[in-house]
Amino acid sequence: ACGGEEEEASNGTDGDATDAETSENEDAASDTSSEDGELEGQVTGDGSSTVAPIMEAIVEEYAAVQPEVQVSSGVSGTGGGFEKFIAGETAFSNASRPIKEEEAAALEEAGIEYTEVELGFDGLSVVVSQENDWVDHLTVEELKAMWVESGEEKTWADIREGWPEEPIEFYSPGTDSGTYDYFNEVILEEEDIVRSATLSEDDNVLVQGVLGSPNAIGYFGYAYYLENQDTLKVVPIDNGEGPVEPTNETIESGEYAPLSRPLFTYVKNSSISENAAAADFITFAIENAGDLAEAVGYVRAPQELYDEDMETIESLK
Amino acid sequence: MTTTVKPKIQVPEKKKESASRGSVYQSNQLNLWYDTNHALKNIDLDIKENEVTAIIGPSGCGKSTYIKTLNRMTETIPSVKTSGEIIYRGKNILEKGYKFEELRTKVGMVFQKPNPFPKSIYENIAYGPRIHGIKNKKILDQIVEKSLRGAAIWDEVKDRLNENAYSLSGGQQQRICIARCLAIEPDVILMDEPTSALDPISTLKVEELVQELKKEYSIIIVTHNMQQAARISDKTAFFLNGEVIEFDETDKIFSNPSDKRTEDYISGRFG
Amino acid sequence: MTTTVKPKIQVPEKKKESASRGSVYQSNQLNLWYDTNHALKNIDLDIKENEVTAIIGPSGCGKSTYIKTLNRMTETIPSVKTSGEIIYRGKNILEKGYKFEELRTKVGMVFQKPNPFPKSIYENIAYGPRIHGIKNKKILDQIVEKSLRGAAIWDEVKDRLNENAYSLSGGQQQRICIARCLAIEPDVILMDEPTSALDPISTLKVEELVQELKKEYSIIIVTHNMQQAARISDKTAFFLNGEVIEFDETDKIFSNPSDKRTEDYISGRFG
Amino acid sequence: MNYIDHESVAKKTNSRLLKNKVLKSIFLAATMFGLIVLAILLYRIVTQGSEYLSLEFFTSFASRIPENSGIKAAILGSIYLMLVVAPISMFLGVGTAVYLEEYAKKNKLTNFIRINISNLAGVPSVVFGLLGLTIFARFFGLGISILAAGLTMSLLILPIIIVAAQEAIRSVPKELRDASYAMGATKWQTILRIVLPAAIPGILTGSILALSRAIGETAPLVVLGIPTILMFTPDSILSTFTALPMQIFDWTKRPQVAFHDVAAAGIIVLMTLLIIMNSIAVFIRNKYQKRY
Amino acid sequence: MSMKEPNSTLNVQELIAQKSNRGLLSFVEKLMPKLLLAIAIVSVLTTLGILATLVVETYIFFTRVPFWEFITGTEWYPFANSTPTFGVLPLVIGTLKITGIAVLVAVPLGIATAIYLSEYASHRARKVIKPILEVLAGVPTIVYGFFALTFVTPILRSISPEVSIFNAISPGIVVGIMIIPMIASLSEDAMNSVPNSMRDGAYALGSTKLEVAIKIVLPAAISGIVASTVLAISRAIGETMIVAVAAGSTPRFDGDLTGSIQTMTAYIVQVTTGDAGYGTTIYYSIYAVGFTLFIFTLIMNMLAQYISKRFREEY
Ligand SMILES: Nc1ncnc2c1ncn2[C@@H]1O[C@H](COP(=O)(O)OP(=O)(O)OP(=O)(O)O)[C@@H](O)[C@H]1O
Ligand SMILES: Nc1ncnc2c1ncn2[C@@H]1O[C@H](COP(=O)(O)OP(=O)(O)OP(=O)(O)O)[C@@H](O)[C@H]1O
Ligand SMILES: [Mg+2]
Ligand SMILES: [Mg+2]
Ligand SMILES: O=P([O-])([O-])[O-]
Repeated sequence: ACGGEEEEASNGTDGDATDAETSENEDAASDTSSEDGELEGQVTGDGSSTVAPIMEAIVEEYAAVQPEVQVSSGVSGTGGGFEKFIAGETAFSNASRPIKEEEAAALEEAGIEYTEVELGFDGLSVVVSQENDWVDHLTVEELKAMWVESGEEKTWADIREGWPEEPIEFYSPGTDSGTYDYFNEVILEEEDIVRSATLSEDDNVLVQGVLGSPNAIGYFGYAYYLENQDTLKVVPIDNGEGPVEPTNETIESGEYAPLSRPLFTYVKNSSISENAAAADFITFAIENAGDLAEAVGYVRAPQELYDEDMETIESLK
Repeated sequence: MTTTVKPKIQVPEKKKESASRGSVYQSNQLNLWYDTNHALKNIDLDIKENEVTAIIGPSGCGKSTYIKTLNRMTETIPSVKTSGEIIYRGKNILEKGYKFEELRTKVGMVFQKPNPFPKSIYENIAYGPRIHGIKNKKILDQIVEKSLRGAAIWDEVKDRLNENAYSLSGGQQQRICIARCLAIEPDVILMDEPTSALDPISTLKVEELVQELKKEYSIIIVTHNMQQAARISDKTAFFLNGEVIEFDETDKIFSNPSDKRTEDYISGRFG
Repeated sequence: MTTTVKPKIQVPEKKKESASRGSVYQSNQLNLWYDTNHALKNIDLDIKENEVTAIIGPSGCGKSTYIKTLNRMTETIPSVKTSGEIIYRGKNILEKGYKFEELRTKVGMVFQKPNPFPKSIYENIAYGPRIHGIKNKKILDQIVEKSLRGAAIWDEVKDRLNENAYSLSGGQQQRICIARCLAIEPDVILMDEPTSALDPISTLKVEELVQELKKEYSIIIVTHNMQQAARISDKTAFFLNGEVIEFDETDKIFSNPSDKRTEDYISGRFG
Repeated sequence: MNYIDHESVAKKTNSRLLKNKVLKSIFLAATMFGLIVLAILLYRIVTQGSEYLSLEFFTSFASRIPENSGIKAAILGSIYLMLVVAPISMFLGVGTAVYLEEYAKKNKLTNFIRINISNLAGVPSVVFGLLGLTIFARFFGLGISILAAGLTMSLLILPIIIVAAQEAIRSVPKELRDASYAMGATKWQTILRIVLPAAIPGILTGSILALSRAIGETAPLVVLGIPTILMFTPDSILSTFTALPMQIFDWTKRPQVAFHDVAAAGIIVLMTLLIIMNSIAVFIRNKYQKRY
Repeated sequence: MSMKEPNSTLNVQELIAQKSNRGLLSFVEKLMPKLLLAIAIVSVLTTLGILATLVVETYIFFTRVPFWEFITGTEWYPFANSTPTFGVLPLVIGTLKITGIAVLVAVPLGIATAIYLSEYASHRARKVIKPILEVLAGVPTIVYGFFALTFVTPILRSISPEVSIFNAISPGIVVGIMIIPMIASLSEDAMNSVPNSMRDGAYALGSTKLEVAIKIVLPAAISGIVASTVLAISRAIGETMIVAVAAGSTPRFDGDLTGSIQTMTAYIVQVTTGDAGYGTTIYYSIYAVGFTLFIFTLIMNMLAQYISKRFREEY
């Protein structure tokens, strides 16, 4: 019940939330504590490392509002998160891709009903080292040619004539990550990724790897690129309509295709109805996701999506 | 290439009233083996109350083994087997089911190397009473004082009862160990070379103490120092290779031994 | 309560030609400290070639310390300080810069406890020659045989040269250690109680060996066994509290010592 | 016939002495290598992390902003973890050591237990992580809690504590036991009142060193999957938590370089804890070394 | 001074007779060994727990992946969309690369350190150096991993551009540094226990310190030294965080040391920090890899025990 009152109040603030996180923080803080007093409880989540920066920001801000609610979130990747979600160990599961059919089926079998909540958008960024002076853009076909296992070692010259005959070094997020899944779906189209690729859940491994060699190429979430834009070079992607670089605008508008994708957290319905703390936290998350996504380097989703999610959550309480 | 030694060991005059005294320990046909090593062979000894009985003999002859059997400390060595009997106050302590913990509260023991516990002096003395269930602080205080007085060390330590016993000299430590024995008011005190690790002056003090204690307790003392046996004991048993060669009044043993081997030993011909 | 001991130690007849022999070692006003412990005090000794010199004295009097100084084995103990000189073959070995590794190839040493290396018998003997650069297998074979013969153990071990030296008995091990010494053809052999860990029969063998070796080598032997000193040595030095009390022909020392303390010691009154 | 030419021996001595000198310097250099690496490691970490080391670092939770990041949850988590690990591992370790040293007969079971302990000591910590995840977190349903992690860590350091306690118990002189038995004390009384008190310094030293290993262990926590995004301190042993090494691991994984400096600050704290624990252990060891 | 004054209120033996509760005491006395045995069994249960954990899930793994493919396959590619391959050899090779480099670093340095400490160093130097080495041994491996990635790797890369950011050499060296104290301290113990009389025997023949150290002490202590080395190798095989942070995650079946590799431990970390899809073959594969790792270290530990027992020198 308390969540309901809060929702109206926060909806009011949502519109005029500023970009600066500090003032946003103050707004949120005054909102909840004045109306609801202190909530208590535990909320456990896990999942995507792409979503982790947003979720970390949400948890951090939420702790300032409701210090007695113990929210924790692991970073096991989208797939790993869903495993725990299916096992009933978590109340929300962050995902950098929509839930898969098998996962949905497993949840149904486990009797867990869930709601998909939008947190923001990500532009999956393909990057090379700044020492790489030959790549200006890549077409989707070239990307696929590069990343699909062919049984032979690939050099840059194999991709486009005139590029050096140096073997390409690949860095990719781990296969259980939503990022990989997404890339797999839109670029690899279910073919095998090159075997020489370094697969890691550790995004820093990828950043360091690409930084380390002019012949390296990698991809990961937009936020990680932004963090390292001084040292990395992002590769514009040509989907038939000319090369497009990932920016806030191109991602939100969908112009950066096909690598622009939504980020979610999946929420267990029973947690919302039974755990006031969980309901409150998720409400807070929806209210603040847009701002915090931008604050940590992602792109906010259109407001209608947030509003829809909020309605669904409200109806569950 | 030959050495000729002719010792004379003087035995001080002692009152002899042994015959009139009761027995504390009687070993009958006592045998003991460490695995296959036959360390005690058919020992027959009758040890009287309120006397000092000395056990002498060369190294390895079984002196320590014998004295340890008297309070069943040999129990701690798994390989030990015994036969025969040791009658203490009318009961055979070697019998199965005999509670040796109880026996040991009546038979105190002092070891070759002073071995106080690494605790305070007070706690050392109070240890015995405590493990036997005495917790009353006042009673413990009394016991501690009385025992330390009994071991003639009260004056030296009364102001430092809370100090660690290892801060004392070796001779003092040994008297603490004697006091620790006295705290449970035993009936018999067994001593295994109690002065062999001590300097001459401490030795003297312990010897005097033994003379004093004998008024109240029966004392059995192992010593490799024949002069000491002569000085302080009423009876002496001479062990050799696990056998009792001779057991008699101390002055008889030292002045006129009946066995040639005893004579050889006390005249220093071997050992 | 008093023991009276009057020993008689018989000294076998020996040829006396000492005066005509050259010196191997002369210590002049030698002092040695372990930290603050003044272990050797103004030692003046003149040790002659091809003689057996025995050093006797009670425990802790500095016998081992002295003999170790002679090949600078005290070097291994960091706290040692010395003053005075030890002249070996005309040179002061205590001088700074004197290469004691070289000295030690000329001065062999045998220790109280047999200490063969945990290697084969052959390798034990060959160790010395090897480190001094002899690699030729034939020569080594010859050295090993000669040394083992010299130590009167060749016949006992010739068929088992590749066995570990620790498979031998204590007495044999000690003779292996002597052979190991001989392998570097030393000039002097120092022996620190070489038989004290051995049984009587092995002791006898080693003593005989010493008598034999003396023809070729100068031998300095520490012993706590006065009979042994009397039996095998030509000269005897009596140490007490780090001082040389008396140094003379062995038969003189044992029959007619000039110092009261020597007499007391050899008659067993202390020590 | 003379085989040894003492003159040539003398000549060769110089080169042998030189060889000795040269190798001595090499051995010394090798010894210094370890010390120098340690110095570099500490120096780098201190210079890298000191900027973030402030009081707030201890009183704030982790944050997405490096400047606001702190180790409140991590350090309290680590402390709670140790509060679980210390009693469990010491109880099990000392109990096992007492059994092996005082009661165990020489039989196959005893021998098996001994061999098993030394093998257990060599099992990689990541495998203990799998044990914890499968048995404690999932099978016993403890989840990702302090208790689950604490049990895992306890078993991980159990062999170290057993061995240390065995040594401490073994070094209690037999004379003390004999004295106690001679007073009529039973075996258990003797163990409880004489042996264990006398062995306590050794047991403590070993246990502290073992705990200092546990406090820095990361792999089992990673395998258990303890969370790093959390803004609260645990309130029971069934709470989820994060720990110092896990937090450090998380920071080193971040793409922002500033977080590496935060990680270094965390490492300074962890290393300080370790050095304090080691010093306490060394202090106890030196203080009580020879008492009997 | 008399102990049994007639008017004394104190009769300890009587008090003891009243107080003693022999029944309870003997009950405790009988109970304790059983209780303690139960505690001692915990360590056995731990091993059984580890075995059970590994065996059960490994068994399931082998119902999906042929055993033969697992132990002889040279391709470890569990993440393939079409045909995942589970040949463990690339991970084993990765582990061996790290272990090999670590041994190359640690054995000479560790033994040299041991020789210095036991044969050359003064008592005081030893007293200072040993605790410092203990600190080195206690540095958490995550710290070493961080050190490898941010210090050693950049140095290597400045020396040779061949070296990529993730490689076998840097973590190999750092694992080596981590195990130096272990080898040094255990070897030093072994050398220390060589009796001084042996050294004296050699010195008396004119040996230099070096000759004593190399020709007498080292051979006499060899079993302890070898055992310590084997134990250290076992540690290197099981080391996790250093390789997880600095070695990369490319399972490869070749001899290259400069590129990214993956070890058995790093694979387990990789999967548990994300890819542990409960019930998937990948999930079970971490247990199979863990089991392999367990067997490797078990063999090494048994070997170390065997060596130190079997080849103990007699002196
Ligand atoms: N714990 C033991 N286990 C096996 N044998 C033992 C044990 N204690 C003593 N012995 C053997 O029993 C024999 C008698 O030993 P005991 O200690 O009684 O001699 P002792 O007369 O006290 O000698 P000492 O004067 O040296 O103390 C010896 O042969 C000894 O080796
Ligand atoms: N390594 C050492 N460090 C310090 N002091 C020593 C050392 N070795 C001997 N001492 C001291 O030097 C003195 C002489 O000892 P030394 O070993 O030379 O006596 P000894 O005559 O050989 O006695 P023993 O007959 O017992 O072998 C003794 O006081 C001894 O304590
Ligand atoms: Mg005895
Ligand atoms: Mg000596
Ligand atoms: O961690 P992911 O977002 O790549 O699943």
